[in-house]
Amino acid sequence: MQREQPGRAALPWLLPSFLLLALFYLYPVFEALRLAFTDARLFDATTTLSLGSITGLWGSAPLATVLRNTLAYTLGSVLGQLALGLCIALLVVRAERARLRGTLVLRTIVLAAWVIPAIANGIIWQLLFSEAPFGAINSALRLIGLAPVAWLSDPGNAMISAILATIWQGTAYSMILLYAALRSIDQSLYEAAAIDNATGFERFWFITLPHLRPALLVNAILIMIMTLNMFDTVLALTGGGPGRATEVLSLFAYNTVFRGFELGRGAALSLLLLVISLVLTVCLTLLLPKGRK
Amino acid sequence: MVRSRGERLSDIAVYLAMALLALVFLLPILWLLSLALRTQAEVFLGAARFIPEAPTLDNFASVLRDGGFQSYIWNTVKLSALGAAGAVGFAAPAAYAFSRFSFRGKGAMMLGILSVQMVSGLVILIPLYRMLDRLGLLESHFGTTLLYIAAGVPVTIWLLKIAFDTIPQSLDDAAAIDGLSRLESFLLITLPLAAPGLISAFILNLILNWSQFLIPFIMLSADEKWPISVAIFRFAGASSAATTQLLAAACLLAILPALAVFVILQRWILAALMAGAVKD
Amino acid sequence: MEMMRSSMLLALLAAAAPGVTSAEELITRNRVGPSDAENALTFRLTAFDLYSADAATAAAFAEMFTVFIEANPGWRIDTQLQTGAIAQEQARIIEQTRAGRGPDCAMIDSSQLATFKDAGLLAPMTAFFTQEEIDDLFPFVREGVTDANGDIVALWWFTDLRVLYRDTTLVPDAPQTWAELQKAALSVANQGLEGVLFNAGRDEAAAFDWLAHFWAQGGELVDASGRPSFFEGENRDKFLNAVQFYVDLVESGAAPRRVTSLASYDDLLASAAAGSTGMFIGGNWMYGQIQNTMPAEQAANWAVSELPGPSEDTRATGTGGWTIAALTDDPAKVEICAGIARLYAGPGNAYQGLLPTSASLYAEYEAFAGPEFEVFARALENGRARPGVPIYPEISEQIQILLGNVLSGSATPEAALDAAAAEVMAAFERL
Amino acid sequence: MASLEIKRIAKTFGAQSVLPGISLEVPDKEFVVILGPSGCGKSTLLRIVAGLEIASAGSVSFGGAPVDHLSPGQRNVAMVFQNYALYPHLSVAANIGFGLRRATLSRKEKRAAVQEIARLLEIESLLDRRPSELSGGQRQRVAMGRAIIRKPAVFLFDEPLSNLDARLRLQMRAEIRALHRKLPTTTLYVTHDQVEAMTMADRVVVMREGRIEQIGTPDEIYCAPQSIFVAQFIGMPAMNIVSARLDRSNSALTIAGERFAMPEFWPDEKALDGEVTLGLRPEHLSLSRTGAGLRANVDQIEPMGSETLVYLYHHGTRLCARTPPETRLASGSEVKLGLNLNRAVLFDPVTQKALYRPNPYESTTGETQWK
Repeated sequence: MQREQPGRAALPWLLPSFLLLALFYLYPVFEALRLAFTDARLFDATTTLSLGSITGLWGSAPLATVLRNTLAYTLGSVLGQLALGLCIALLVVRAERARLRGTLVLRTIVLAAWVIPAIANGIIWQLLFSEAPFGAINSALRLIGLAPVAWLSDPGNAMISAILATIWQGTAYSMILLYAALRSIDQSLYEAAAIDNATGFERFWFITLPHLRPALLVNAILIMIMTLNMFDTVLALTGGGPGRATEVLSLFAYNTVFRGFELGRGAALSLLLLVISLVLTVCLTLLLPKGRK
Repeated sequence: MVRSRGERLSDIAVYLAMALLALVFLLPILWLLSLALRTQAEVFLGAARFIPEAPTLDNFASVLRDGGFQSYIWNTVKLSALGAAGAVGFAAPAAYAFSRFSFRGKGAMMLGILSVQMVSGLVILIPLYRMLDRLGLLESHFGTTLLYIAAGVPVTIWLLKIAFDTIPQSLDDAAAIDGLSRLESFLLITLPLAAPGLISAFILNLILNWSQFLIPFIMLSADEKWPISVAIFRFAGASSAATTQLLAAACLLAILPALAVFVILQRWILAALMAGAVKD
Repeated sequence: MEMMRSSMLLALLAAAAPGVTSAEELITRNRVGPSDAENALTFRLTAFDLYSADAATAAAFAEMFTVFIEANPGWRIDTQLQTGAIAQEQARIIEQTRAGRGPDCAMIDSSQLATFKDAGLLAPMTAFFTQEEIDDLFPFVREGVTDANGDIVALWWFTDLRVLYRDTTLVPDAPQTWAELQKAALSVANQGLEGVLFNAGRDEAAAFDWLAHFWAQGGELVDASGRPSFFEGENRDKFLNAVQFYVDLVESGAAPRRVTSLASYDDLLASAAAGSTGMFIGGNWMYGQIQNTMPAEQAANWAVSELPGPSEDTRATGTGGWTIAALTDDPAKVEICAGIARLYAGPGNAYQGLLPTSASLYAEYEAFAGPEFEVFARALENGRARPGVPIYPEISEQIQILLGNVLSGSATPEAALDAAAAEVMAAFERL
Repeated sequence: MASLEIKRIAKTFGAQSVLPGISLEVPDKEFVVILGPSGCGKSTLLRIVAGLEIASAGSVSFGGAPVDHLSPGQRNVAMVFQNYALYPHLSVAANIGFGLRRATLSRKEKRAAVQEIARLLEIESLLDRRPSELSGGQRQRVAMGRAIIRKPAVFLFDEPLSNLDARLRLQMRAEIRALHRKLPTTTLYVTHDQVEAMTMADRVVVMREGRIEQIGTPDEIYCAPQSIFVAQFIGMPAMNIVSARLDRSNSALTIAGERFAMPEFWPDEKALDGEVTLGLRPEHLSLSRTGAGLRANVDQIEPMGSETLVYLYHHGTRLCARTPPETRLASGSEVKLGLNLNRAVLFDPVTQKALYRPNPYESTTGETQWK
């Protein structure tokens, strides 16, 4: 047997998954690209080549609104998840160090939310935010004598509500990643800092934060891409309303295809989503520590 | 170890913060439970009846008694498990190649796979719908499982590569000297040793598949084929107000299996998540 | 169609419920008729009749289907369930039909019929109806089911309409005009309850329910050629009037701001059942739901009346409903499909208390004798169907967005109308 | 049993050349240690012999027959790895017997073979354990057991002792040698530890940057290094290197102005005239307070117990002398250095290669005369 040439030897190993990815990702992406240059409709067998799907988007008022929504939703969700995730991770690590009981319980509860399907998450929060007199949060507010809040019917509040629901579900992911990063910080650094008489804040600022920076950056982009592509929660929570107040890009693309039946336009929108994701991916790879490549 | 007064005070603060966070994360699920235990009349009483006066299991019973619910759960289990097993099966050889072989363009390929992960289902589902249609795989669990597998493969390749990287290369060398082919050494040496990584990847896929909504939503129209996520969404759109308590019960029952799997197998899921996290 | 969305209990869960006992093996979860029948027809239906969760309904339909299948020996109906997500279901049927895998016969929401006609997917059924039957259809119904060649391509087997529900203990007399409605609602709101509720969220229901107020003034969404015209000339003023009506309700406090988060009749029914609202604008089928979900003495308080108009004698109500159409070229199958349609339109309708689409059926069945049907029948005289044009889904989408933006205070009616017009026309150009 | 022949083996990784072309012959049953600093290509060479890496050029033969086309399993080699590479999921017995999977032996014969090996290595009681339950030394034995059970033509060791503690290393060195005596097999043993090389090898191959610097017995390598690199790489502390000038016509060697008599048996070659580099092991320097010799200043002393190492400066050159254990000198104090030139090596200062090397097996005694 001639010993394998390394390059060729890898091929049979890679082939099954590469074929699968080519069939289920590459081909559809190119097909979507083709569709974006047509006026294809879900109901119409005849499609003609057209730039209308793309040029129609350029500078269109709804797209501007939707992009603004997307930015607000994504940034809000990501920052919220990172901040809350960091708080919980710090708390858990701090509690573990002090050998406090109950960290496992907290971790489990937070992670349990992550396991809930996004679609169910939207439904649950719809029940919670319901503005009917018997809605969960508002009836509780009324019970303690506070005025009810227009969680979903006020445009600004609706976006905040959607972000809250997303944070509630997604925090677990960033918590775990940051928890792992925190645990990997050499304890002797803190011991050295303690000997140097550093305050708690100084320890956080000069040791914890710098060590977390790569993890924070990488996670921020990962979560950003996930949030960008997620539409289940918003779909089930507000459907994009009131008006277009919570219609994010992914939901807009979904609505365009499945409510407006405009396949070509929907394909163009989904490709825009892809481009944004890819730009973020490139940022991610630039931020990745060198050795990881 | 003697703890100082200051430390004990800060321990108490930590406890309080932990309790508060636990409550925040628990309340939505508790509210769901509260609704599911109420009678219809009590649903309209809002937070005042957080603890139902006359808790009833009727809602759970009527959901569980329903043949449809059982089939949704069974479909979800089937799709999730087959999808997860398939993803691991497809990803393992590729991950092995990325871990063990050196070849030109390896880094680029790894990044390419990572960026594939970024492709939203929305981008590709309509072309996929038409493709599966031509292949006669639409409306079938087989075709849907293939999509689940494809969705899981990229991240699974990464997870398994990290798992394989931790197995010393010299074991492969030893196996080669013992006369094993690459394939044999992969099957007999690497895979058994990577079992924890394989299990972690499987369970992570399982949980992600449990939440999968878009693929079955588009690919399956017959309700006897639906997984629970689609059924719950349809149900929320088709229920009448008189059934909020049933919706809550169905929701709770739908997330319960995933919760149970998660709580029992937490260690493996954490392992999978953290493997990706600390690798640098 | 909204009827379908908000049908009784556990529509979905029911969908998978084991069939019906009265017909033994003849009716199963996915089949009507002997499994070894030589001819098979695929029929896509909703989960509200034959497979209803309500055992009595299911049994009644099972019996009707048993009679039907016995009258058509050698045939078997393979049933396929569809859901209440109408847009997706219709998209799916069209995709499947084009791929040659569609059902032979299907229930199609009346609002989608135009799209199907436009796509040329429906088989003519004219031959299977008598001229008398055709002539007896309400005019808007007949118009809806007739294609460009003058052929009947579907049977519109029931219709629905929007009415005003009120709690008579709070609002004793039915408001007849917009002003009266606002006044009555305000007096309820002053008691700490919600005055009047209506859908104004992101759903077809919001657009459709509101359109009644536009139509009441004689407004038209599209012109004779099918081009959107709601934003031009007199239509523009009528459109803005109808929007202003809602704005006034919300601004005055007669209706809560949360209407912009209401996207289903269920939410309305829930508030009614909770006793927290005085009035709501809903569908005729909700009358039955009120009787079923509320305790008898509470249900007795609820009364139904025609939708108020800008004045007492300018009224309109949106009419919807479902059709049954054939998507096959096989004439034998088309005939069976027409038979099924007739079954639903007659005895099926009567059993469920849905509104028939032809005058003679009112007389034929006793089920349509209740006092509420007098109200419905009167309202139906002012019934308006949605225009059967492919642009309608986009117009509806833009009206939903417009209502949300205006009622939540993020846009003025004029600006919102201009934006909606621009979007609709852009989409119209792309058609 | 076979000799091993490596012919012009070259290896490049991408643009980087690890082995430019190396040749080596190992006679049957010889124990050859390849010694070199890390990164010198010794492990790559070993892996090419095993078949784990493919050479870019050149050929490997066992017993005269090329094996380049054979997979590692077909080459009939055995290898002991630095981290032992025991299969963690298999028992000790299964690990040892793993290489016999393909052998046409009955289960019983295989079990007997494993037993036999276990007895030889005194690990019979461990056969049912998992590798994780073994100590480092035990794992080492299992790894060797796995290797020898296959009665390989060539035995390969890749730094097998570097994961053991010092005491265990000492013991295993002896055991591997003993094993080789019992089962004489052609052996290639890679290490960066010169003690292992010196104590175990029949012949040592010193490698540097992909090239062979010197092949020889341990004595030759130590006493008669072929280059300054070998001279300084071998020996602890390293050989002292001093610039000198040789005047053959006057039979005199001059170091920093001090003249020494040239040993008579130094060859009478023209090449030796002029500037040379003198290499002397620390044990060939002697110290006195007043006597004759080079003037040097004590920098530091290291009492080692059995001896005392004295580090000195002579005109900026740092030197080391191995002295009797009781030597005690203050830092900075001036001493005289006596040189045993009979054991000195002479190098060309430009090529760094040896010009003259003493015969390691001929003990020349007597002090150099002060002129």
